[in-house]
Amino acid sequence: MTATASLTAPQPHADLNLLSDTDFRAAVRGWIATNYPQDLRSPPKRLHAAEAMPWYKILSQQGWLAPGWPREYGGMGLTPSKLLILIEEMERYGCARLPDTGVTMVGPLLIAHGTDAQRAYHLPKILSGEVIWCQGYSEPNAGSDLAALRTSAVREGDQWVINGQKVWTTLGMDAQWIFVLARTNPQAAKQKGISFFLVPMDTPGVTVRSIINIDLHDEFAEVFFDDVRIPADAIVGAVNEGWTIAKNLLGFERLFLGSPKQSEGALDHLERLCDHLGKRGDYASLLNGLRMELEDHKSFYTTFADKVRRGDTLGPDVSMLKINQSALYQKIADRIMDVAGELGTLAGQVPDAPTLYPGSVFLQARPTSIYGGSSEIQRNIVARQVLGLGR
Amino acid sequence: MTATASLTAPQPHADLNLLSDTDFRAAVRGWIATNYPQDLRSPPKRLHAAEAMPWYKILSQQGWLAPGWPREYGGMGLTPSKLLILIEEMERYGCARLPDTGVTMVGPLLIAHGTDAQRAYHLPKILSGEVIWCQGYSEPNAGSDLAALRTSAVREGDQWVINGQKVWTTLGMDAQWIFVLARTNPQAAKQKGISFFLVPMDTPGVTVRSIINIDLHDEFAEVFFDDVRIPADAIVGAVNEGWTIAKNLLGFERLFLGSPKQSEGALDHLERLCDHLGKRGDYASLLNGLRMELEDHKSFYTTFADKVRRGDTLGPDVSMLKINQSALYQKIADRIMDVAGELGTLAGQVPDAPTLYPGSVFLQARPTSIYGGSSEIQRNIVARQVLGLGR
Amino acid sequence: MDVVNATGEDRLEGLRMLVGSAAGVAARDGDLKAVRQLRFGRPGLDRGRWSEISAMGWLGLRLPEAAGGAGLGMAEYAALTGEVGAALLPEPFIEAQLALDLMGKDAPAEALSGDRLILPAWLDAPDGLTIAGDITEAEGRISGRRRFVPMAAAADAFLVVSSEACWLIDAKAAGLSLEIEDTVDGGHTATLILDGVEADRLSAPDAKALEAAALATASALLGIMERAFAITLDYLKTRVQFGQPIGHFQALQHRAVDMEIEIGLTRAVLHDAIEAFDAGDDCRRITSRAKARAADAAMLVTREAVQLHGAIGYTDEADIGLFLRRAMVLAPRYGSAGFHRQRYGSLTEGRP
Amino acid sequence: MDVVNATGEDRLEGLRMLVGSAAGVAARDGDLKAVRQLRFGRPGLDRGRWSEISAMGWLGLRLPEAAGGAGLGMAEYAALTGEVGAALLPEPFIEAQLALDLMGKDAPAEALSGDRLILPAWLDAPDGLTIAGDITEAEGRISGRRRFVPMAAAADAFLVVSSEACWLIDAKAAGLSLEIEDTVDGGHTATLILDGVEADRLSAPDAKALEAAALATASALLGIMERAFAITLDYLKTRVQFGQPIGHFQALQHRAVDMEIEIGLTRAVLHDAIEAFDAGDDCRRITSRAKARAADAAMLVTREAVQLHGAIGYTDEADIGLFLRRAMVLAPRYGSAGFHRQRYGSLTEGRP
Repeated sequence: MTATASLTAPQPHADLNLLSDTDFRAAVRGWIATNYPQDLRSPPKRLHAAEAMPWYKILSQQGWLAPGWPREYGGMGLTPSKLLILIEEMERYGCARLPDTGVTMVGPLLIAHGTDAQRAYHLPKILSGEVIWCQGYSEPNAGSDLAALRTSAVREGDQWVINGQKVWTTLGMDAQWIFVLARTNPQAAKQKGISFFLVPMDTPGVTVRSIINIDLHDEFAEVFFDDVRIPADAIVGAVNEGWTIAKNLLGFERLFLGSPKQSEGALDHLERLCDHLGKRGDYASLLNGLRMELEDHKSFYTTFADKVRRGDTLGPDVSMLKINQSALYQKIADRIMDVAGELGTLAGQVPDAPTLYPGSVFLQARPTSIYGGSSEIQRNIVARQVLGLGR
Repeated sequence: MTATASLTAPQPHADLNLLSDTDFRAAVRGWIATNYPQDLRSPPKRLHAAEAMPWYKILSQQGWLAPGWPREYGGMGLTPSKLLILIEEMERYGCARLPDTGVTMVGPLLIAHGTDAQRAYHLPKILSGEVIWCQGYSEPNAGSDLAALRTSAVREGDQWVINGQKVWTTLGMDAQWIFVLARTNPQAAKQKGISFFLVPMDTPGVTVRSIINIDLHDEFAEVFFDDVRIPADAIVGAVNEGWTIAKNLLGFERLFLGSPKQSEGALDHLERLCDHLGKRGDYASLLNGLRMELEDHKSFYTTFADKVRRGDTLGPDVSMLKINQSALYQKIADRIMDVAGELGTLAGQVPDAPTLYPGSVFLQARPTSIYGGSSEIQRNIVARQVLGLGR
Repeated sequence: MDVVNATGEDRLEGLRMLVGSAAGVAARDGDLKAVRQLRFGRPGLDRGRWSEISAMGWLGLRLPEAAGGAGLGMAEYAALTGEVGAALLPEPFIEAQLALDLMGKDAPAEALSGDRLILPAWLDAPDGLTIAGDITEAEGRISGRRRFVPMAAAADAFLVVSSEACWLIDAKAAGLSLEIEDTVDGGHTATLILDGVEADRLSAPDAKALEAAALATASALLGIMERAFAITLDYLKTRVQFGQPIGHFQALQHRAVDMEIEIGLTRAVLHDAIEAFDAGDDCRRITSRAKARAADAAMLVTREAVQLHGAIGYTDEADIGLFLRRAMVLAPRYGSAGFHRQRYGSLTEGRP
Repeated sequence: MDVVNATGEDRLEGLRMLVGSAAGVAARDGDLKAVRQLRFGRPGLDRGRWSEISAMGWLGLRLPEAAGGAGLGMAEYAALTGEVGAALLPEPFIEAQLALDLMGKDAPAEALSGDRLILPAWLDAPDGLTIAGDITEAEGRISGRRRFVPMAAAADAFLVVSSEACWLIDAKAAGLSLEIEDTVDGGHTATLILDGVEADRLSAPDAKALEAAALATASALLGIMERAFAITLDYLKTRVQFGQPIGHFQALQHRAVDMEIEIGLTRAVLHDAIEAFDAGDDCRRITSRAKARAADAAMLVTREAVQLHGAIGYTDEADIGLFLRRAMVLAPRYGSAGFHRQRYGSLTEGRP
């Protein structure tokens, strides 16, 4: 009998902070292996809400959907250290990413800045999977320059009237609610005068149009607001304070933008591709060099993860982690195309090796240097805020 | 009897434009092989004037010192096409670079903008080797920003009085004369109000201090001007028009900043180093990849050389040639250090292989991305003047 | 007139006219709606345009006049594939040309006229420029397999190639089956399974035809990157962020310059390779250099072009992604950069 | 107290104190005149400083307390070599330490006290971390050759190492000759020719001592790049061109960021490697990772540091070049990046 098997399976909603890190990891690993839907392992593309729902519900029933929320709000209340373990184990097993905007963004936002009524109404619906959220940040003319947004919200009586357009709304087609950054004071300086609103997607005047990405997947959407009227209490926090709230929304989640997971998956893909082509030996030196770079990136990641574990706040230097992750991921994806030959031209999987889809891996690696702040913007941030090279 | 040997050796001062390109190349190749001093072949560092003088004199006696000058001024008057052949053959044989500022810069300058008296006085002295020239362009606070120069020339009676400092004067220790860019109108905009002067180095107030470079060679000098008085006729061209003259001074010579010669030499060094280490096979793929890049660069070079051959003016796009040459040369030099192991740490030659000096090759490759306009400045030029991306 | 040996100026003038005439079919600035409409469909090309192409005499371009061709050289051929590449035409111009080159004087008139589209099937590995073996022939029927035949669903016939012979087979012949897969650019590629297919045996292939196809593909890749870069430059000049066109940011300017250098290098190498080809030299080394450089440069330039477009570049509705995806398909065709580097190395060994 | 197993906080506090105490001998911001004065001279180091170093107890750092050492771990050792690296001290601290590690309990007291400088001679190839063979021993005398012994002109004695044994020989012993070559940093390196040299045979070497030397060198390289980067940042903030500090130019900003990332990566890998070493694991793979990364990163950072200084960076009078030249010397020592990548690969084969 192994040490792992001797642990009792974790009970739903139990306080797992009481376990040691080692026991916690073993418990999590065992539970995932038992409960994760096998047909969802390492999906080639991001799952839509309907596809991911079985896993969403399983986590919900176990009380594991919101590992970072306090227990009083229905979360697991995990310490940062245990939260990282949970995420590592999920990544290791190939668990699909959920439509997680409600859990990672809306929940923490309402817990920190919402009213009691907002919390009472929204949090349970997120936890149950009844409501899927999406985000309304970017706009067509406010890409990297987020604060240049133009969507407006005007107070009329006891309502706010929203007009404008959002873009790059991840899984926007799947969501029932959206949170929206809108300009409430057009006279104020760029980052002032922005407020934060919660909007049901079925409000009259809201239109969604899906965007097909370069890998031909409808991962994103555009959302149009045409005289959309919402009640006065649909605002989160104070009027004109939305930018501050939005900026702080991503706390230690910024760590995950630099996670080695994507590079690891791509390198694994490259290795299997070399095996498939019978060329593992020919590419030994290439694979070894990339493996070392990946391991080095993991060491780099650990530096920042350790900060989170200690409960420290991540500084602007975490941007370096994302720059390096994007560069490495894309470098590996580029090498996949070099090695693949004609196999890299296929839109779908390789017929006689369906776990290989080199062209798709290559295309999926493209946006990583854009989303969450492009590598150029990240370098600007590091140059100014870490190195003090600002104008 | 080969075709080459059947040609009569070229007579001194003969008009070689009358030969076909093929015959010209053969004649030049034969003459160099017969006349070039063997101990000066492919020197590891730039030669000082005293070291290079034997070759200078041989060329002078043959009438080949100034291939680009018109025959009426004592040059060879070669067509651009033949001039390129001459240079190619000299590079191929490993002929050392001369202290050539007089030939490549001062001569053309005086021929275009000088007075008859200036031409009559200076040109013969350059051709005979009696006077070695150096240039006074850069200043400590006008590096990449050449037009920011501060050295001043003030008119007092029939004299100009020069004060200031020049730096990066190549072989400044070896020269008898210097040409100097100095500000003659401090009120004018940056590039206006600059004039061009000819100054004997033994004028009271001129001080020279050699600069040791990173490869520990005294290739450069600083030149200080402390109330240096020169006659009114020491100016070239009109007052305040020096910048225009200086800018046009480098015509098709800009081609040579992008010559594949340095990369070729470095790759040859790398190949010989691999042979010495018995690792030619291990590095076959590296060497092959670099060889292909070098051949590609030669094709690129040919594109621009063909323009010169046709008599066209080189545009700002020739900066791309220099960017690529610098990058390739430094890349090869970097690989030399990767391969060399402890041999790359030696300040001098490898004891049992004196034609190898990997550390020195690496260090000599460093400034190539700086002189003649840094790679950043060159990229700015291309972005603005070729791609139209200027502000 | 012997065009290949014409004097420089005459030939350049001819080239300019040829490229000018191409604009009617393959415009460098044409809109890409038609291209989009054909994506992921079958047969995936426009037979009307194919007729136009043949009517312009492009198909017999390199065949001697005696064989019904125009007797033009590699320079003219590559100039046209550059335009076809830039226009992102899905029609298999290079493949049809390759089939004609391989058949030479045996080429049927309906192929030259565009009425019969014959595609070559010569490869049985995911990479390379080596004609596959393993075709067995018995009583006028052939068996075997050929992979990666582009746009095979559109073919009226296939030219099956092995090192010893070529065979012409009808696309509807009994015993022939196709396994078709979509490619990322919206085209497709097929595996041909031949099981006792009735075939006309033709003479052995001239390997130089494949060199021509590789160079023609390099030129198509050059056309792709030139246009992708032009579109990107335009975007850099017009897209405003932080209060100014993004082309004012030095980091983006420098990346644009590096793209232009890659394009310039490709153009220069290709020029030298075409010259060597037309001079009749053994041009395998320089062909490898041209194809390797073009493949790598096209991937870099189109990748960067997408990146410089920011988020919009990652949507299917942005045209710029079409160029990346076509580059992905053409980069490995007739040998990937890696294959050609290796070939260059093995052809170089022992040379001074 | 068992330092290596002390709790995190106690150990960190100890490390901070150790680094603080190092500033007297090896200041991170010290001026480099003294370093320049010793360049290209013999013996090329400062015996006074060597005495100070030993007086601070650094030499016996890693030896057990029973053998007269301080019983500290790799973390402390690497912290000190980082400072020595940043200060560009020419004294062969790592080499002397390696000799002591190899001798262990046999280490003579004069070596620990700094009165006798013993340098190890273990290499006979231009690259690697493999102890050379080919030392023949007869009647207490040894013959053979060892290459690349740094700062050999300063040695009082050499520890000749082969895979089977170590031998201590006097630097003035009959039969020993040195062929000394200058190194680019102003130090030197020597080949030892041994022709029947009287020698004290000691026990066989523990190969882990070389792993420690490789990690210590990686840390020295980190110190070099940290300081070179700090100097460069300063320059970017103060040097004015085109009317503004050059650090305002985005292209230069981004290059500085890439340097900082390389430094961060090196620091992270080194941290993990040191932890593995002190935990007593087989740390050859991670040592290779640390040394390869440090060597490549130090070359990149110091190269870029010189480049970002513009023309002044290429003069010998600019201090920044000293860092590049020291990096050139330390990068291949105890195995180049290429060697360590190869070793990592061969140690990895067959692992899951």
